[in-house]
Amino acid sequence: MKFALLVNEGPFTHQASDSAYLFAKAAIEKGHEVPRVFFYYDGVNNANKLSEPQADDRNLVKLWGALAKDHEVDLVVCVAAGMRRGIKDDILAEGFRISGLGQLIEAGLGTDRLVMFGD
Amino acid sequence: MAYEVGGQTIEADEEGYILNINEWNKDLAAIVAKEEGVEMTDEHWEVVNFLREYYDEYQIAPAIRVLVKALKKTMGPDKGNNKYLYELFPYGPAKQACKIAGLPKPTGCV
Amino acid sequence: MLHTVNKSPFERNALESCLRLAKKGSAIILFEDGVYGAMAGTAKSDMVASRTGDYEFYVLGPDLAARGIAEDQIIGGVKVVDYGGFVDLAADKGTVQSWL
Amino acid sequence: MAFEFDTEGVKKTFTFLNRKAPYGTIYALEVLETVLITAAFEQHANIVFIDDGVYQIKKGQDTKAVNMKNFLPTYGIIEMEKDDADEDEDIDMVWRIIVEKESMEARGLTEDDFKVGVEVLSSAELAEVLDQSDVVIGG
Repeated sequence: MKFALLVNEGPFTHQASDSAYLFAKAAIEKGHEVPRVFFYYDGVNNANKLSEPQADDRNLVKLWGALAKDHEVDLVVCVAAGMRRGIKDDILAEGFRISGLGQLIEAGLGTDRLVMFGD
Repeated sequence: MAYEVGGQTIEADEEGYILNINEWNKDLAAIVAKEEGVEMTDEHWEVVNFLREYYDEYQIAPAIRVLVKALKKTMGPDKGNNKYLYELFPYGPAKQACKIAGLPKPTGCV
Repeated sequence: MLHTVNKSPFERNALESCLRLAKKGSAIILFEDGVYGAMAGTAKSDMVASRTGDYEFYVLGPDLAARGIAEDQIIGGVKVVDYGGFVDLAADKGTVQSWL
Repeated sequence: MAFEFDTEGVKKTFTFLNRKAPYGTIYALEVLETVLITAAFEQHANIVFIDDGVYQIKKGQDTKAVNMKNFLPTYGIIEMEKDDADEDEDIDMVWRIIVEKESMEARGLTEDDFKVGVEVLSSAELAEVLDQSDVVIGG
């Protein structure tokens, strides 16, 4: 089965991005596909390569990047939400790309389930 | 950047979209059009005026699909299609026409 | 359908709204702060306990553990699942609706 | 990585569930942006207002003194898209704008308080609509 995920919060205020990441990993381990994760609202902060968590904290920006690389997950950052929050190409972490909200609707159309994580 | 219109300075962002939509006027539109390489005809003004009115009513720039549909309704199928709009604004009606109309930069979501 | 609730019923109305608008027979999974809604012996326990005949209730084990809630503190009839179980529910129950 | 889904000919029902009040947080505005994009895909859509979401379309909003953009007028586009879809036989697109009766009444509002025309449904009726959706987006 194909799952698309929508992540609406950043990695440092809410648990939502961790839940989404663990859900994605579990889905892939079960043999499902996660062709796209769409980052909206403060979720765009998941793509900030300038983010520097402390050494004993998980680095979700990098974890997403590794997941994308290993399992061909398309990590899409909403351009409108990103622009508002200063998430632009020059600070975009590896594995992410910036595109329009249409990519969220397209993911809803092209997969079997859209699962939303947020606050 | 900024535009000089009749002795007045109107601030714009680096791509030429004006920062305060209330500072827009027809003289400014003509100057922006010139920089875009667009020669304003009545047909161009029809589109620009439509964009201004739409923005006044809904506080947002229309999606291309909405623009095409609305033009079709008011001006007929000859003018209500993508080809016609691209002939008027070769670099894209959303970007060029909105810039000339003084609307905020479309976020290009579609 | 699968409904997900991630808010404590003491803080927000996500669980209340979910229980008002989820069709009978749907599955509901409580996770993140939503797991507090699955605890027995609280002032809000009845919200879930009184509806176990209407819905299939699930709660995410890793979120219980993170909050120091033992499985024997959970309302009877609520099943504990891990992330893999969460994925299975999303796959099996149809459209997923998140009550945020 | 350019990624393309094969969505040719796919038709689904999207439900946009608005549960948050405007201005206090950004959720209302960003759901609205998503609704507007959906029109370009000619999909069926339910735009649903429940809980504090019903305050989003309350008439008479004036945001000048709080330094925010008033996006109440933008909901007019949803109404326009809905009417367009209803009128144009060439478009296979059904849009519904729905308010839950219980949420509305709990907040002391009536249909006349809303900026756009809405269908008022009971919780039980709305539960059926939600259950028939393919994709649910909202807060």
